Amino acid sequence: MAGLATALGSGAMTNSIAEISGAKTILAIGTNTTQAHPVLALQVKKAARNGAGLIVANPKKIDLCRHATIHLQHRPGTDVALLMGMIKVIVDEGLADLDYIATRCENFEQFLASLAEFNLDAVAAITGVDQELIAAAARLYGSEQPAATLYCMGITQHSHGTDNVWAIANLGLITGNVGIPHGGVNPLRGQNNVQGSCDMGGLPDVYPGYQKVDNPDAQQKFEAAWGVKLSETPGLTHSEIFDKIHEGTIKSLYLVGENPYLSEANASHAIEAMEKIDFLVVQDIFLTETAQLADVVLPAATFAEKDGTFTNTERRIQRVRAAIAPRGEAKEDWRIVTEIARRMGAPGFDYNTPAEIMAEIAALTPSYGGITYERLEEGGLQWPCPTIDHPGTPILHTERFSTASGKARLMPLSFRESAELPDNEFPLLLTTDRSLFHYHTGSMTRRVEGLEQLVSEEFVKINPADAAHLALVDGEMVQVSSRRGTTTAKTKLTAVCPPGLVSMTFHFAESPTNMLTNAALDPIAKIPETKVCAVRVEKMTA
Amino acid sequence: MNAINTPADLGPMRDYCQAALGRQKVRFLVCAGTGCIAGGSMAVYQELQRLLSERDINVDVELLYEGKESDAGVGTSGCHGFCQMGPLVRVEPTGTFYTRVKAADVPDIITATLDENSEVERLLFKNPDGSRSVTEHDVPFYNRQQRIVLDKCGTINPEDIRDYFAVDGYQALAEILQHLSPMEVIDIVTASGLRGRGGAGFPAGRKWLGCHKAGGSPKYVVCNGDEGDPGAFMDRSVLEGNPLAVIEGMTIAAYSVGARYGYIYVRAEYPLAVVRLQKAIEQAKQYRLLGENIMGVDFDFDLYIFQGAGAFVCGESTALTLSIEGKRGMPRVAPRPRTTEVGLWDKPTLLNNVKTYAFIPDIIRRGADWFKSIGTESSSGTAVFALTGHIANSGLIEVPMGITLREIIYDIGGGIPHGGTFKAVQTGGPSGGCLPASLLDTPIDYDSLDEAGSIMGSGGMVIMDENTCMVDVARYFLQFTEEESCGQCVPCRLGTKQLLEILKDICKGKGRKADLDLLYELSHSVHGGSVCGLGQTAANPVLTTLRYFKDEYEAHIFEKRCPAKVCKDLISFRIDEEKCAGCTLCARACPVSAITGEKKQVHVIDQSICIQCGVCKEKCPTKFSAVECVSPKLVMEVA
Amino acid sequence: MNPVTITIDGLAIPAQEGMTILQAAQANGLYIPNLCNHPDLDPAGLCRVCVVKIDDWKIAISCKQPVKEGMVVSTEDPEVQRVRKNTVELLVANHPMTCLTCERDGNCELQRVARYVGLEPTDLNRYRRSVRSLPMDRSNPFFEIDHAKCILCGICVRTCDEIQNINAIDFVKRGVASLIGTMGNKPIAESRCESCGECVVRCPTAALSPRHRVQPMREVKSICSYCGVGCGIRLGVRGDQIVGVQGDRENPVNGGSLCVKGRFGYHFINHPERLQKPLVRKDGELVEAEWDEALDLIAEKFSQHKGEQFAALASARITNEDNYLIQKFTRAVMGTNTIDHCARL
Amino acid sequence: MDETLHNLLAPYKDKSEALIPILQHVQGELGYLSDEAMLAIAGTTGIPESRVYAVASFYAQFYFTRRGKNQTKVCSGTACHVKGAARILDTFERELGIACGTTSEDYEHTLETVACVGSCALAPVVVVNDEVHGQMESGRVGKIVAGLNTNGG
Repeated sequence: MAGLATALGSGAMTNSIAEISGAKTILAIGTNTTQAHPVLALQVKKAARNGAGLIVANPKKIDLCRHATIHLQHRPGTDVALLMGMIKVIVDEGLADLDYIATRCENFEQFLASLAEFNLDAVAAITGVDQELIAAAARLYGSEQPAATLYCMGITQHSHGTDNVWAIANLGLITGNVGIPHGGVNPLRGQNNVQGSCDMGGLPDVYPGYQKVDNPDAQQKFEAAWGVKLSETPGLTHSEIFDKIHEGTIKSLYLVGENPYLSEANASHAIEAMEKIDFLVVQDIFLTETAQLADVVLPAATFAEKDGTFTNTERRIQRVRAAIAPRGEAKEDWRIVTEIARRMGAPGFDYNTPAEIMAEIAALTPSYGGITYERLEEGGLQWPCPTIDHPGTPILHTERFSTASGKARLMPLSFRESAELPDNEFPLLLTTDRSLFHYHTGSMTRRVEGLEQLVSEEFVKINPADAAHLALVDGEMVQVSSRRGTTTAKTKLTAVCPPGLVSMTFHFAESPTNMLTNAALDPIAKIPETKVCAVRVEKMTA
Repeated sequence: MNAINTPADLGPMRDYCQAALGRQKVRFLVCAGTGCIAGGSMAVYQELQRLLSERDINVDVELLYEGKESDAGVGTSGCHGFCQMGPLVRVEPTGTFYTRVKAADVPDIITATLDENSEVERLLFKNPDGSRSVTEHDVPFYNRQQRIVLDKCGTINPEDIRDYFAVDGYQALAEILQHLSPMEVIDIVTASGLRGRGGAGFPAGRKWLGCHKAGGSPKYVVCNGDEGDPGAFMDRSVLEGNPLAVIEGMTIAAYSVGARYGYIYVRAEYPLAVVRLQKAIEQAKQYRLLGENIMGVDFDFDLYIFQGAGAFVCGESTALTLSIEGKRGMPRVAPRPRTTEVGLWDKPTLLNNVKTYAFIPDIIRRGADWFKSIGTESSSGTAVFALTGHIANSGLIEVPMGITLREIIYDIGGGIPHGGTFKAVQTGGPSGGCLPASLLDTPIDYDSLDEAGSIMGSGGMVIMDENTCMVDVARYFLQFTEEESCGQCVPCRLGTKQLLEILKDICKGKGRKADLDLLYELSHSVHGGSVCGLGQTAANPVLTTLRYFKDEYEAHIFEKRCPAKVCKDLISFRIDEEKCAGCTLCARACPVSAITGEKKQVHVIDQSICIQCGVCKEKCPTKFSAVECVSPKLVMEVA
Repeated sequence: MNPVTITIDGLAIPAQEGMTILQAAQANGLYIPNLCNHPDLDPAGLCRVCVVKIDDWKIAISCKQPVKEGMVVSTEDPEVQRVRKNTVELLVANHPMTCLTCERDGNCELQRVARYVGLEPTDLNRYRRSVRSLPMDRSNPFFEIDHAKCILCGICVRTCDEIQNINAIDFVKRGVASLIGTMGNKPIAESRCESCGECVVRCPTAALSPRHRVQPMREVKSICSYCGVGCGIRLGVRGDQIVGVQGDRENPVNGGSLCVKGRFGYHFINHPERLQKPLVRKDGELVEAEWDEALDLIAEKFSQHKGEQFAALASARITNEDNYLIQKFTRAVMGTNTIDHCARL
Repeated sequence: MDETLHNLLAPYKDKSEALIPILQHVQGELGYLSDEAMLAIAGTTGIPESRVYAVASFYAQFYFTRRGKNQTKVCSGTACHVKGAARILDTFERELGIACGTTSEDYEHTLETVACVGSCALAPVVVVNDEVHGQMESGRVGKIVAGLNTNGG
C-alpha cells in the first residue's frame, strides 16, 4: 500500500463499502471480488444491477464477469499498459477533468509526457486486449461518474506492483474521481485486520499511524511515551527477514498468527530459513505447518475468545468481543506479549484490558485519536478520527490530500514486464487466486467440516485447449513445476483461464502452490510477485 | 409488378391480379386447412393436378400472370370452417361445393365440371330433408352466417399475396397512408365499436388510443394467437386461411399507435399457421408492405413470429409479453402499469387478438358505420365460434352479435345428432361456463353471457348432450386450469388443486355433504384472491354447473349416482339376459376379459374385473342392445 | 417524499408517499399478515395473504399497493377475512403437521399467520389434505431443503437473485408441480450455490433450515474474522461453545449479509486440534509444557538476540491491540524495527 | 462443449432475449434438452442455468429426457373430452403398454395428452407422429399401434 501513500498520502480505501452500490462506473481490476470479498461484491453486483457500468479487468474470466459491461482480459502483469492506455484515451478524447487536475493534482506535465508510449496500438499489443474494448472502457470510466476503482492482490503482488497502484491512482485522479462520494481508489484488503495491523505499525518503517521511524519527531514522541531509546533505522521486510536468517544475522523469530510455510512466495526458501534459525517462537491457534518447525509454540485465543478491535478495509474500527473463554490454557495474544515483556523486565506492559491498550494507541496515533471503547459500543468509526468528538471519515481526500503539498501526485510510468515469463522450459503462466470456501492457508477453514465437504483439495485450473495439448483430462493428478519447486494437484478444465494461463489457490498444504511462486519483490512495496510465474504442467510419472 | 412503391400502386395491382386469376376459366380450390388435410385433402389436390396435367390444361399460376389463358387449374385455400364434412373442394366461379371428397372422386368431379357442366350429386352436401345443396350459400350451416373475418378464408390461396391483392387486400393500408392521420384511424376504430375478440371485450379504440398516447420508444404491436382454450380453433383458421388480413390489420395498428416492431405469438401446436405466416411476411416484405418505408412512405414496421412453447396462461397479456422476452409466462402482479404503457421489453405495447386485427382492414375500407350496423348496440360486428361437441354440423362459424344460442345450435349447427337431447352449451373455455337449455334464447354478446355466468371468451362453443356429466365437465376444466395455472399465487395454485380434489372425490362417489358449500366458498376466494384473469375465472365452470346443474352434484354426493352415466366409479355395465344373443362380440372385445359366456349363451360381466371402459356396449350390435349402463353402481354379489 | 395520512381499520397513521400500505403499517407497528414479503426484497405479491380492502370497494394486496393521501384501508373486511383465511387454509392443507419437531416451531411465519387469521381445529380437516413427498435435499453440508414445507413464497429465489445475484435457484416447473429448484432439479450442492445461507435466514418456514442447528442461549456481537470487509456478526453461544453465527443487520458494512465462511465457518473455534497448552521442543520433539517454562525460555532466548538478531512477524489476523503490543515489544524491548506481517500476501 | 451444440448455439451469443426460440431450436435438433445442452445455452446467452431450466420447465413443449421414436398425442380438448377422449387414451395405454406421459423402455413410443390441437370439429383427435387422426374410435387404436410397430415408426 506504499504506492497509494506516495500518490495520495494515504494507503487505504478512499471511500466506504456502502458507497460502492451508488457508483455509476466501477473498475474492478486485479480483484476476484466475489471469491475473496463476497459481501463487498454484493455492493458491486447491486450497482451493476442498478445500471452502473462494470469494467472487470482480469486475465481470467472470473465470476464477476457475469455482471460486467466490459471484460478486459489482459495478459497478467500488463496492468500498467492497460491503465495508462485507458488514461491516454481519456486525455486524448477530452474526457479528463482538467479543473480537478489543475486544483488538486501536481506533476501533470511530466505525467502527460509519459503517456506518449501508451498509444492504443502498443497497448493492445502488450495486453492482448482489443483496442476498441480498451477505448470503450476508457470512455465509460471517463464519462459515467462517479467512477470507483476496486483493486486487490492482482494489482499488488507483482514485481512492479507499486507502478500498478500508481496507474490506478492516476486513472482516478485524471477523471476527478478521488475525494468524491461513490468514487475513489479502493484497495480491498485481504485479511480481517490487515488494515489494522498496518495502522498499528506492524511494519518495519513506521510507528502506529504511519509515523516514520526515521522521522525524529516521531521517534522522540514514542521514546517519551514508552520511556526507552528507539532505533531510527527502518527494519527488514518479510522476505528480507528470511534472507537475513539464511545469512545468519537473525537468530530469533517471533511469529504470531502467520503460516509462511504455505503463504510465502518461493516457500522453500522460507521453510529452510525457519528450519535453520536458532530460535523460533510461533503463537497460533493451531499447530500449523509453520508451528511444527518452532522451538516454542504458544496457544493463542481465537477472535471469539477475546476483546479488541479490528479495522476493516474501509478504515472502520470495530469492536470484537469475547463470547467464550479461551480454550484450555490458550491466552489472548496481547496478554502473552505482556507476559514475555514482563519476564524480560521491560516496563510499560502493565495492561489489564484491551481498552487500556486502545487508550495508549489513541494517545500516540493521530488518526485513532478519537477512538475509545465507549464510542465503539455505538458502532464502528472510520479513521481518521482525530478527536473524541470527530464523527470519523467515510471519504478521504475530499478537500486536500494527505501529502506534504496537499495535492495528489500524478505518477509518470513506463511499462515493465514481469520478472519471469513463460519460455520453452516453463511454457505456462501461473497465477494464484483464492477460493470462496477457504481462507488463506486454510488453518481455520480446513478445520470446518462443511467447507471441506464443499472443497477439499487444490485444483490446477487450466484451459481445455492447453489440457488437450498436454493430453490431460479433467480431474487428473498432475505435477506442476517452476524453477523453484514442484507440487501436485488435480486438473480442472475450465474456460475461466485463457490458453497459456493456469491458476491455483494456496489453501492446501497437500499442494503447496507457493513452492512454485516467484519471490521477486516490488522494489518499493517489497511485495513478491505471486501473481505471475512460469510453470510446466505434466502428467504424473508412474 | 412486384412491389408497391406508392400507395397509388395498389389499385393497378389489384386489377393486375384479378385479371391474371380471371384468365383461368375454372378453378378447383381444395381446402388445405388442418382439418381437411387430416382427412386427406392433399391427396385430392395431387390427384386434381395429375388429372388436369394429363388433359394438358393444368396451367401454373405464374403463367396466368404472364398472360396465358387457362381452361382449368387447381389451387388450395384456407379453412372453410365446415371441417367435419372435409375434405372440401370448391369449384370457381360456380361456387359448387363438394364435401367428403376422396382422391377417387376426382375423375368424376373433373368430368362433371369440364365435360358435362354439371355436378357430382353424391358429393354435394345432403340436407336433413334429403335434398342436396350445390353451393355453400345453400347449405344451412353457412346461410345463417355473416362472414367477414372468415369471408376470404375459403376462397383465396393463403400462400400467394396476389390472391389477397385481388380481393382488395392492402387497400385499407393504402387508404390510411394516403389520407388518414393515426388519430383519424383510431377514431374510426373507436367509432366502429369494435371490442377485443380475445374474450374480455375491451374496446379496441380505447386500447389503441392508450398506446398511441403512451410515451416511450420503440413501441410494439403484438398479435395474440396463443389460442389456448381447449375446443377453440378460430384463430388457427384465420391465420391459416387469411394471414395477410391479420398482418395488414397489425400494420394499420402500428401506423396508428406509432409502433416500429410487431410480434405474432402463435401456438407451437399450429405448425401450418406458422408456415403460412412466414410465407405471408416474406411476401409482404418483398412487396414493400413490411420493413422500412412501407409503400414508399415514411413508415417502418417489422414483424416477427414468436412460437409459443405451450402454456395456456400465456394468453394473458402480461404473461405473453414475458414469454416473448424469454421468461416464465407468469402474469405480472397488480397494481401494475397497463401493457399499453409498459409492455413488451417494458415499452408501450398494443396487444390484440388475431380476429381483432383481422377485422381492421374491412372496417377501414367499409367504414365504422358499416361495422356498427352489424350486431348489437354494445357489441358490434360479428363473432366467430368454433362450434363443436354433440352437434350435427360442427365447424367454424361467424355470426352477427346478438344472435341467440338457439339459432346457432339449431339453425346453423343442425341440432343434436343421433336424436340426442341438448343439455348444455359451454362458452369461453376454462374461464367460461355451462349454460342450460333454459338459457338458449340468450343473445350472444359480451354482456348477456357475462350476466348468465359465462363469458364470450375467444370463441369456443362446445355443445353437450344428455350423455354429458356436468360434474365431470367441471372436473375436466379444473383439471385443465390446475395443470395450466402458472403456480405463482396461492389461491390459483392450491385453490384449483383443492377444487379439483373435491370434484374428483364427488365423481368417485366420495363427495361429502359439506362439499357444495365448500365449492362455493372456495370458488369465491379463488376469484377474489388470484393474481390474474386465469385464476380469477378458474372457478367459473364450477360456479355455473353448481348454479344450473346442482341436481347432478347432489345425485353424485347423496345417491352415488351419475345421471349421465359417465363417472366410472358410479356406473356398472351389465348384460340384459333377455336381449343377449351370445354373439361373443363383447367378450372378445373386452380388454380385461371380464365377460364370460359360451357362444349363443347369455354372457355375464364379472363386476370385480370390469373397468367400465364401455367397449362391450360399443360392440354390442344395435339389433341386440343387450349391454346397458347403470348408475349407481351394481352391488357386487359375493361369490 | 411527501408525508401522507392513511387510515387502517379506523386508525389514522402517518406514511410517506412511495410506501406501500404494508410498509406504512409496519412502520407504525401494525401487523398485516403476510408470507412472501421481506423488507430486503422487492414485493412479489404472490401469497395473497396480505390482502386488504381499500376505500370500501377494492381488494388489493397491501405489499404492493402504494399509499395515497386519505386512503381508507380495512384489514378486517369480511371479504378480506374470507379470502385470507381460505388462502392460509389452502397452504396448511398442503403443509406437514410436524410442528413440534420442526426447526421453526414457534418462529414460523406460517404458524403466525394461521393463528392470526383464526384457524380453528375443525378448519384443519375442511380441505383435502395432501403434502408433497419429495426427497429432502441434504447435499449441502450447512443447510437442508424440505420441499414439503415450502410455500413457494419465492423469498429464497429473490434473495439469490436480487441480493446475491447468484441465481442458483429459481421457480421450476409450473402450477401445482412448481417448486424451487436448480437446473434440472439437481441437488443444491451441484448447482452454483455459494452456500451463503442468505436464503436460509429469510425462509419463512423450515423449507430451508440449517443442519444440526443448536439453539443458542445467548448472542454476542462481534466482527467476522475472515476477510477485510469486516462484517458485523452475532455469535451464538451455548455453554462454552460457539453454536452459530448470524449477520448483524445493524452493521453498516454488511447489513446482515454474510458469506459461507462468515456464516458457517466457525467450527474451527471448537475444533479438538486447537492448541490448549504451550509446546516446547525437547530432543527434537514438541512436547506440552507449562506456561512458565515456555515463557521463561522465550525471555531467556530473546534477551540474547536483541537488536538486529531479532525479527517479529505480527499478523493481519489478530486485533489492533495485539498488533500494537507486538510492535511495541519489538521496538521498545527488542530494540529493532524489524517487524512485519503478511499484509502483502 | 459438444461440437454440434457449439455450432447450434453460435448465432445466439449473448442473445438472452431469444431464450425460447433457442430452446426450441436446440430441442428441434437434439430431440430433448439435456443438462449439457442447457448449460451450453446458459453459457452462450449469459442466462443463469437455473433460469434456463426455470423457463424451459415452465412450458409444456420442452422435454428433459430422451423421447420415443413414435410420439402419440391424444387430444384432451373440450370437444374431444365430451366425445370420449379418455377412452381413446385408455386404449392407447393398454395397446402401447405404457402410461400416459411416459416413454417405453425401448424408446419406441412416447404417449401423452395435448391440451387442444385445434381440430375440434374432428373430435376426438389423436396426433401420431404429426399425423392427425380425426373422429377416433377405440377400435381403431390397435390398427394404428400395429402400423407403428411394423413400420418401426
